[in-house]
Amino acid sequence: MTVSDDTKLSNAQIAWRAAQDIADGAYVNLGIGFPEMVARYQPAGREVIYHTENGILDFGQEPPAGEEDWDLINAGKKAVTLKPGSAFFHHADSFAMVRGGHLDVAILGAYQVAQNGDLANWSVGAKGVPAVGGAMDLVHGARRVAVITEHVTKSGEPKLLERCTLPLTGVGCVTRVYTSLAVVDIEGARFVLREKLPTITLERLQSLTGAELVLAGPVADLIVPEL
Amino acid sequence: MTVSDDTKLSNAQIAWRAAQDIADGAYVNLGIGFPEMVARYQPAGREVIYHTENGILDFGQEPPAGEEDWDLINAGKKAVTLKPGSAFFHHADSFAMVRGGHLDVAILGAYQVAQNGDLANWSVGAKGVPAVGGAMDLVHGARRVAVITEHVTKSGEPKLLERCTLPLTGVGCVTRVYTSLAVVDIEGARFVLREKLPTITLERLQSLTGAELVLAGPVADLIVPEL
Amino acid sequence: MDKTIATPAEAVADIGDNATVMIGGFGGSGAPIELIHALIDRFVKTGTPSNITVVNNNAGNGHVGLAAMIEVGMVGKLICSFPRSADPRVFTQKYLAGEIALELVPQGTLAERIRAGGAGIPAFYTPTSYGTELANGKPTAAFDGRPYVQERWLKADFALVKAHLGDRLGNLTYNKAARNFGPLMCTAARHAIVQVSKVVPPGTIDPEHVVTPGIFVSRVVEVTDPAQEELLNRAGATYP
Amino acid sequence: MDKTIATPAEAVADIGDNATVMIGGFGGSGAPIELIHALIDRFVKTGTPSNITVVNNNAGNGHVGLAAMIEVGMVGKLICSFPRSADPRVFTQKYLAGEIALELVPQGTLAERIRAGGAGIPAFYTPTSYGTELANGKPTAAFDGRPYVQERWLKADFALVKAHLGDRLGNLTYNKAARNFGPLMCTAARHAIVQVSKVVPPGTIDPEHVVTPGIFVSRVVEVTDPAQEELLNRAGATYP
Repeated sequence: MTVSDDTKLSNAQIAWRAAQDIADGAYVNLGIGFPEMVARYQPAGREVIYHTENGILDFGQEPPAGEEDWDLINAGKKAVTLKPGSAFFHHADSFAMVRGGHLDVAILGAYQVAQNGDLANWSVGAKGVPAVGGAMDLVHGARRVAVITEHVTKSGEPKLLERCTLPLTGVGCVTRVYTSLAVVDIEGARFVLREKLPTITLERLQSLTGAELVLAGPVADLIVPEL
Repeated sequence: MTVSDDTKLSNAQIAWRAAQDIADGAYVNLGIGFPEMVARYQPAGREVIYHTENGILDFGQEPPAGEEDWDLINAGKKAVTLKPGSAFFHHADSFAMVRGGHLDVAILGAYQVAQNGDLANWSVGAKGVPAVGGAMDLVHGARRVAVITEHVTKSGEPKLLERCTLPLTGVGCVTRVYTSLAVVDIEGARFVLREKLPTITLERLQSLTGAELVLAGPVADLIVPEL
Repeated sequence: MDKTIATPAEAVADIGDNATVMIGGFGGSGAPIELIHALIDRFVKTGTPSNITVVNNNAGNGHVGLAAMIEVGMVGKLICSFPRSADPRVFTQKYLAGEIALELVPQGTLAERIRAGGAGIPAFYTPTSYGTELANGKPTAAFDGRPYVQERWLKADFALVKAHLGDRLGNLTYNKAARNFGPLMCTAARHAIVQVSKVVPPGTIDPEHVVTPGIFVSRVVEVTDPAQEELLNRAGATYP
Repeated sequence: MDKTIATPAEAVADIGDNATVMIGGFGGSGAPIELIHALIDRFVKTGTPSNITVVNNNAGNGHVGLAAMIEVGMVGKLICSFPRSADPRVFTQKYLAGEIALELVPQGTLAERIRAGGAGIPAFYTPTSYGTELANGKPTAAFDGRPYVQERWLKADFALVKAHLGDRLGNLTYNKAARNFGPLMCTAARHAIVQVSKVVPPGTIDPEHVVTPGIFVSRVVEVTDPAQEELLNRAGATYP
């Protein structure tokens, strides 16, 4: 059930694809880690304003090494820079932006996504130290919650499922999933296939997916640049 | 049952008496109208920080006529001035100060006060336009809620009662009442007389009060300067 | 991204009948007179928007601003804490004639309900108003042995707010105590429409000094030398 | 009124066993290293304060600051959202050994609970964590057809906060994103103890730019050139 690297998108390519759907003027929160990569592929000519949980709006890319200001970091604790028009605020105001529905898009990673939009991305349920951060807030705040993820786990298990088996981050919150193989919308508690790699058959894609991929309208080729 | 002017304190004198109990370093909210007068009689050598609901901490007295800035007003919509160390904040932060228990003292006017600490000061219950402002918040916020008031109404009815008959502002909130005749604490749901004008007998005072005045400890003479 | 709009009239052009409109200000300080008057102009000319529900701390003073809005008959309901002022006659007469509805809310509860609306908090508990007639019909609960009243969030279709500086991204500062309800209302309205004394380039406002971050603001219109309600009233002004 | 205190040691001198202490900072930004280390010094010398409940977004990094506080054994419980960091070994080992309790709270809920504690709101409803195991045992309710979880306020005996400028009245500004939880924690603690890079005369901070008004602050101690946790960790520092 594994997918070889030459028949799937790299993380950068998944991030690129997700970035194409972020409209000019959008307020966006990118989850820590992999989702942060989406900012690198913001299409030219669009002005996107990034929010970070720890209290900055409109921050920019990381500074050159050696020029970090460790009071100017993002939620992933990486040093960032400011853009003209940025603003600082405290944590309650920051999560008022999140919970209050002021963000247009949140892009998060996932362990599992269910066809009803449930998301599991904070705990593998095993022993260890649990940590949740802002994920549970983000899934209930942004107007659009999208996930970027490998289509299957490292061991080849589906990550798109009828029902999540890991502890949930949120219920019925995800509306679009960008994977290494496809773009899938969640509509009416079903996975609706919108795009797939031209190199993969529908049957193969379905076999790597833990719930039915519904066809509703045309399925476009998922085409991304070399990155 | 009326009290003649020469045997009772003026409003200024009641305000003066209340001001004596405000400690150095206290954060204080003075209700609009009569209670605002308390600030005039702040004892020398004490630094008191006044809060106003509309978002100023540490404001000062009114400016000279003609120098008003109408963006710099207090809750009574009167022009004020700033002191070094003042701060502006929005209404939710302002009432966080109130409701969160950060004020040391609130001094309010009253239509009626009951021996259990109930206060009625916002509505005479009659037809007309009701208006509440910040009074209901203040009575549940400040660590000490005191009332300044005439001892009886203009028509001679008691304002200190076993039970309020007018719509309540708050339940069990007042702990001290400064009247034109006496200083009364509310303890254990009873009026405990602490001070009275030397010119009035206990019997006469009791006859002007709608609930029992309990004696618990010495009753001092209520002595105030000419103002 | 450019949230600036040329004129107050254009900024309020899509406020429709039956809309809920939060209006900033505490008495005259922070009252967005030019935005309100632009809305009145449209109503007088076209009959729209009518039956507006207004959220404001007060109920207007004299015959300008909110009082004028009430006077021309475009306000169906007022949600406020203190419908009194130096000259409250316009509201008082409409209210006593049964021509305008009133929801009276304690001032701190009003502020917190608006803040909750902007912060995605549908309900909260407060000690304020417990045991009073303003708590009638509201759920109550005890926490740590003390009784509280449950209050609901307050949201609006639009907010009309007066700020001081603003940039095209919607970042705002305010002037002194004119701040009052403005920052809260910007968060709780679907579209916050803000008049500023000056539009400045992004970056002009120090990011440490931004009071309302642009994410909460939809439209910014420059009104240089804005009217001060208190001064209009002292001059006996009326509108329209 | 003079809230300034000469040294961090004096500023934290009355924090006792079993106290609940909010500690500002998000990771290293805003971490009040000198105040924390002063508290560790006292514990190492006297055995007090022990069994502290700490409220912080994280659980320390490396072997300085909060991590060092945990490492010396003075923390009985941690209330946080994200007990992971570049080097989380100190907390991880104590936690897996059952030597420290953990209450895990979603970050926005943590912020809102602290804000509620400071604002006199004993409970509120949030969509966050609904349907997840972090909502287990909490009351739920539907508003306008959507389900929410009831959360309680969070208060503390003390807060340790790092700010930028401060005056004798307790007015504060912060530095960039080091603001994070600081302003909230100042409101929710009985005594907010704040280290500032510089004590300035009242009036130096423009009243428009005050982030934490002095009413929320009990003590101000000047720590010029404060340590940055991230840099300490990159240098491999340990404490004590």
